[in-house]
Amino acid sequence: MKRQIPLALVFIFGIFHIFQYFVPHESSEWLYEFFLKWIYIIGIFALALGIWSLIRVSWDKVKHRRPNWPYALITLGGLFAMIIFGFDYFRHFFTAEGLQNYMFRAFFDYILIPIQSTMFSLLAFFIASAAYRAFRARSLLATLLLLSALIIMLRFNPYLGFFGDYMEKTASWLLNVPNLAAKRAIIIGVGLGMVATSLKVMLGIERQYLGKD
Amino acid sequence: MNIFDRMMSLDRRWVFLLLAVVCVVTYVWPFSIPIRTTDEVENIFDFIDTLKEGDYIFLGIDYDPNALAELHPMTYAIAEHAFRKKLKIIFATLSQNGPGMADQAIRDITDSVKLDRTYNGVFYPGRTIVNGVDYVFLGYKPYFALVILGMGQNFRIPFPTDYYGTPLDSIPMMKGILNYDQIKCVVDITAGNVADAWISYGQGRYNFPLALGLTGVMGADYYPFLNSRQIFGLMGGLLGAAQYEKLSDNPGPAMDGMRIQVYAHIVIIFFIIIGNIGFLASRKKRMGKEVK
Amino acid sequence: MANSKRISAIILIIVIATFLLSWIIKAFNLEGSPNNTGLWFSIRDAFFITIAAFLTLAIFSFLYKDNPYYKFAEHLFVGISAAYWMCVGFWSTLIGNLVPNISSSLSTFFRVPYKGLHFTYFVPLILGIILLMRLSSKRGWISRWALAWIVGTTSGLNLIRYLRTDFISQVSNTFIPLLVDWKGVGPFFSHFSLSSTGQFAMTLSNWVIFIGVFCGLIYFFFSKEHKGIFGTASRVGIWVLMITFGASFGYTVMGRVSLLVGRLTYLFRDWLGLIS
Amino acid sequence: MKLKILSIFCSLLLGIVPLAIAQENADTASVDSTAVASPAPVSQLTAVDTDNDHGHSISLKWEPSPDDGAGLKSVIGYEVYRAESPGGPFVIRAALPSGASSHIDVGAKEKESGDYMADYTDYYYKVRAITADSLVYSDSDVFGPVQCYGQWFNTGRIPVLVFVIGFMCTTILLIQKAKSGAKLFVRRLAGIEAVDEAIGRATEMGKPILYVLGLGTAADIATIASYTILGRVAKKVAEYQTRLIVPCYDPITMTVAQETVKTAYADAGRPDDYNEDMVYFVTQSQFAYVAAVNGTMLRERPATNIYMGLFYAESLILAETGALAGSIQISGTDQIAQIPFFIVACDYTLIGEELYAASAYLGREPLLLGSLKAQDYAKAAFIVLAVIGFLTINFGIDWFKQLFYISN
Repeated sequence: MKRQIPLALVFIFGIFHIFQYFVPHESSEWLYEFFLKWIYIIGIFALALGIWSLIRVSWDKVKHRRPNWPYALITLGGLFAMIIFGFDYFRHFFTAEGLQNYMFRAFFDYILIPIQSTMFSLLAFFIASAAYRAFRARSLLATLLLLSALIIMLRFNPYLGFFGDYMEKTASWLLNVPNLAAKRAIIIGVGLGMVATSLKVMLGIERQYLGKD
Repeated sequence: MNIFDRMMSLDRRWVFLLLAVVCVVTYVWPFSIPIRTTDEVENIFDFIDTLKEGDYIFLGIDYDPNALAELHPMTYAIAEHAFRKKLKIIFATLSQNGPGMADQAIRDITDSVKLDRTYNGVFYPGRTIVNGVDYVFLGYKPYFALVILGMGQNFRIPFPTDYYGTPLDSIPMMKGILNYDQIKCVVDITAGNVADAWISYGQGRYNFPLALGLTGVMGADYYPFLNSRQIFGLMGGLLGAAQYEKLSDNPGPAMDGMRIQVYAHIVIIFFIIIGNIGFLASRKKRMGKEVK
Repeated sequence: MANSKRISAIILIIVIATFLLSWIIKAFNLEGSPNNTGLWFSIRDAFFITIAAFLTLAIFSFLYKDNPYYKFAEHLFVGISAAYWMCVGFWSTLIGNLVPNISSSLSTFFRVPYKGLHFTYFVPLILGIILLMRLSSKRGWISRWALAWIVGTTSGLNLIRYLRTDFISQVSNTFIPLLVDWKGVGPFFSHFSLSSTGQFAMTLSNWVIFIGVFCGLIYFFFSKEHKGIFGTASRVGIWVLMITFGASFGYTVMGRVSLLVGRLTYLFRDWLGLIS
Repeated sequence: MKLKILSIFCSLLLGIVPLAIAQENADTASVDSTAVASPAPVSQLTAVDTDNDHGHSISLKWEPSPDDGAGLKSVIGYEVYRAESPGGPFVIRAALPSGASSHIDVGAKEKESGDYMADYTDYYYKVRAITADSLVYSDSDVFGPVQCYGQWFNTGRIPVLVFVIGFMCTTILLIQKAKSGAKLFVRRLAGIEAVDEAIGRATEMGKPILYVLGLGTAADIATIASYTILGRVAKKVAEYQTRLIVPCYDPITMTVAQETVKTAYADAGRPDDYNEDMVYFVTQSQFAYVAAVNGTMLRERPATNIYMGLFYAESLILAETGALAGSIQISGTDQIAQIPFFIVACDYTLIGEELYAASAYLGREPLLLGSLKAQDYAKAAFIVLAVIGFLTINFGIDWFKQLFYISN
C-alpha cells in the first residue's frame, strides 16, 4: 500500500503524458496545461518545507553553539527581514505593498544582485586557475585539450602577426566542425540515457527516490 | 624545491592576483592595442570613407537592449564616422524593443560629434548635428520583411512620419529621397533573423550594397553571403566593432573591451605555458633519475 | 592567538571606517547630482551603494581565503535569497494563481480578481498539503503520493521530448552530403578550390562531422568491450570529445572576463566615480 | 466545378485588365513611382482545417499574383482576410511578404480572447494582393465556407510513436533476457569505480563526504539518475560510518534526497545513524547556493566531493573551490556546456550518458543492465540509419529523410 500506490501513480501519469503527446485535441491539451500549472503550486508547498529545513539547521547551529554559529544568526536575520518586507501587505510600514515594498526591492537591487553578479564574476578567476592547474601536457588526451583551448584563446590575439590569421581560421573551424560532431554524439547519448531512465522510472525499475518500507 | 617545481605548483592566488591587476590596469588605463583588421570590416570602412559629402546611408539598428553590449559599439563607430564625413543618415529599427535605445544612441552620437577631433591625421571641427537635416530617425514598424520591401518602393509607405511624428514630406533631408535608389548603402546591425530578410527581400530584390553587423556567435554563419557578394562587408561581435573603431581612429567601448580581453587571455596563456614548462622540465628530470 | 585576534580587530575597524567614510562622501556626491531629491534620499541611496560595494569586495576576498567578511556576505545572501524566492512564489503562484480559483473571500482579502470556483485547483492544494505531511513522522509516507505524481508526470514528458529532439531529429540532421555542391556553381569537381569557405573545405568538414559523430557514439557504447577496431573508433571518439571540450573552455573565457569587467565598472564608476 | 471555372475565368479577366492599363501607363509610372496600377489578384484560393492540431486554425493556399516578382512586379505582399459570412465584414488576419503562397490562420482557443476562433463554425476567406500604394490592390474570390476542428491523433508524429514503441519493446525484451540469466557485459566506468575508493579514503581521514545534487529539480532526469548514485554512496557511507553532507538547491529534490538517504541507511542496517540534517535545503538561488556550498567545502574540508546531476555556470566555481580544499572530486553531468569545466577541474568525470549508465553499473541488477543494453542497440540503430541516410542523400534520394520528418 505504502509503496504500490505511488508506483502505480508514476506509471499512470507517465503513460498519460506519452499518449497526450499524440493527441492534439483540446481536451488533452487542457489536461496537459493543468498538470504543468499544478507542479508550480505544489512547488510552493515544497518551498515551505525547504525554508523550514533552513531555519531548523540554522537554529540548531545557534542552539548548540556549533562552529561559526553567529553567522547562522545573519542567515536567519536576513531571511526574516526579507519575509517581513515581502509580506508587508496590509501594514504599509514603507511606501508600497507586497513585492513592491521599497526595502524588499532595495535588498534585491543592492544585496542580492551585487553578490550574485560578483559570485558569477569569480568565474573569470577560476577559469584562469583551472587552466593553469589542469592544462598540462600529461597525456595525449590532455595535450589535445590544451592545444585546442590555446588555439581558441589566441584567435583574436593582435600580437601574432600573420600567424594570427591562421589561428583565427583554425579556431572557427574547430568551433564549427569537430565541435558540432562531438556535441551531436553527446546529445544522442544523453537523450537515450534520459529516455531509458524515464522508462525505468515509469516501469518502477528505478525507484530509489520513493524510499522503502 | 627548484624553479621548475615552483613553476608547476604556484599558489593559485598568484594567478588571481596577476589577473586582477592586469584587468584593473587595462580597464583604467586607456592605451590602445594593435588590432588586426580583416577585409570584411575594411570593406565597410572604405566604402563609407569614400562617399562624398551629402551622400545618404541607411543604418538599421535592428537589435534590442539584450545585445547592446556587443552591437552598440558598431552603431556608434559607424554613425560617428558618417557624421564626421558629413554624410546624411537614415536610421530605423526593426526590433520591437529598439526605438528607445536607438533614440538614446543617436543623441549620444550627435553629442560627441559636437567636439573637435582629429581622426587619421585629418582635423574635423565639431559641428551640431540637426535632426531632419543631417539625419532622420524613422522609428519602428512591425513585420520587418514587409517594411524592408515597402521601403524599396518608398520610405513613406511603412514610415509616413518619423519617430517623433513629423511627416517625412516635411523633413528637409527627405526631399527627393524616395527609396533605396537614392541611398548609397545599407548597414544593418542585428542580433536576429532580420539579417536574412535584409539579404533576401532587400538586397536580393533592390540590389543595393548591404553590409551587416552581427553578434560574435552569428558571424560565422554569414560568411557564405560574402563569398556570393550578397553583402559587401561583415562585422562580427566586439572584435568587428573594435576593428571599425581602429580603422576610423576613434577608440571606443569595443577597443576598451578588447584591450581587457586580449590581456586577460594573455595572462591565462602565460600561466598555462609556465605550468607546462615546469611540468615538462620536472618530468625530464624524473625520467633521468629513473634511468640512473 | 591573542595577536591574531588583535590584528583582525584592527582590520575590522579599518574596514568599517573606510566604508563609513565612503558612505559620507557618496552622500555628499549624490547631494550635488542633478536628479537629487533631498538629503534623506541621498543618505539612503549612498548607504545602499556603499553596502553593495562592500558586499562585492567581501565576495572577492574569498579568492584570498575564507574569511569573516565572505562568511558574512555568504550567510546574508543565503537568508535573503531563500526568502526572496519564497515571497515571489507566495505572491505570484499561491495568491496569483491558486487563490483566485478556489475562494472568493480570500481573493477579496488579497485583492486579486476572483475567477470563480474551479474544483481542479483543489488537486494541487491537496497534493501540496500531502507533501507537508512529511513533517509528521507517522504519516510521512503519504507525501510519496505527491512525489510519485511529479516524477511520473515528468518522466512521461521527458521520454517523449528527448526521444524526439535528441534522437529522431538528430538522425536526419546527420544526413549530410559528402560531396558538396557549392552554392550553385555546379557539381564537385567543376569548381575545385582550397579556400577555407570553398567546396573542398566544406566536403572535408562534412567528413569530419560524420566520422566524429560515429566515433563519439561508439565511445558511449557500454555493453561492449572497447577492443580492436571498436577500441580504435572509441579512442578517436574521445579525441574528438577532448578537442571539443578544450575549444569550449577556451571560448568561454571571453564571456567570463566580460562578467569581471561588469563588476569592475560597478566598483570604479558607480561606487568610486573614478571613470565616467 | 462550374464555380471553379468561373472563378478562374474571372480572376484571369481581372488580371488582364489592370495589366493592359498598366502597360499603357508604364511611362507615367516611372515618373511618379507612388502611382501603381492594380495588380492581378491571386487565384485558386483554397482553405481547409489545419491537420493534426487542437482546432481553432485553418490553412490557406493560393497561387501568387502574376504580378508578384514577374509581370508588373508591383505586388509587395498579401493580406489575408476572414469573415463569418460571404458578404463580410472581412477582418484582416495577416500580412505576408511577396512570394507567399500559403498561410495558417491561427486563432485563440479561449472564448474570452478577442482573437477567439470557434470550432465547427463557417468562415470565409479572401486574399488581397497589395502594392506599394495602399489604395491600389486587388482581392481574390471569396472562399468558403470552411470549418476548423481538433483531431484525436497527430499523424505527423507517427515517427515518434514508432520509435517509442520500438524502444520500449527492445528494453522490455532485453530485461526479460537479462532476468532469465543471460550474462550482460558493462564496460568500466572509472568515475564510478573511484567512488568506493574515495569513501574508504574519507573514512581513513575521518572527514565527511559532500554530495552535490546540482540545480536540478525532481523533474529533471539527471537528478533522478543522481538519486540512484546517492543511494549507493549513502549506503557505503552508512557502512563505513562516515559523515555525509547533502546541501540541496530545490526543496522537492531535498525531500526526495532525504527519502533516498534514509532508505540507504536502513538498507545498511543502521537506520538510527540517519539524521534529517544530513540532507538540508540551502536556497533556491543559483549563486547563493554556490556561495554556501563553497563555504561548506572550505570549513568542513570534505575528503571527497561528488557532483552528480544538473549543473550550470557554477560547475567551475564549485570544482575549483573543491580542488583548493584538497578534496578528491568526482563529477557527472549531462549539461554539455559544463562538461569541459568538470573535466578540467575534477579527478573523474562522467561524460553525458555515462551518468545514466552509472546507475546500472552500480546496481548490476539485470533489470538495469537490460535497459543499458537497449540504449546501445538504439545507438547502433542510429549509426545504421545515418549510414543509409547519407547514402541516400548522396545518391539524391530524398524520401528516406522524409521518413524522419515530424510535423510540429
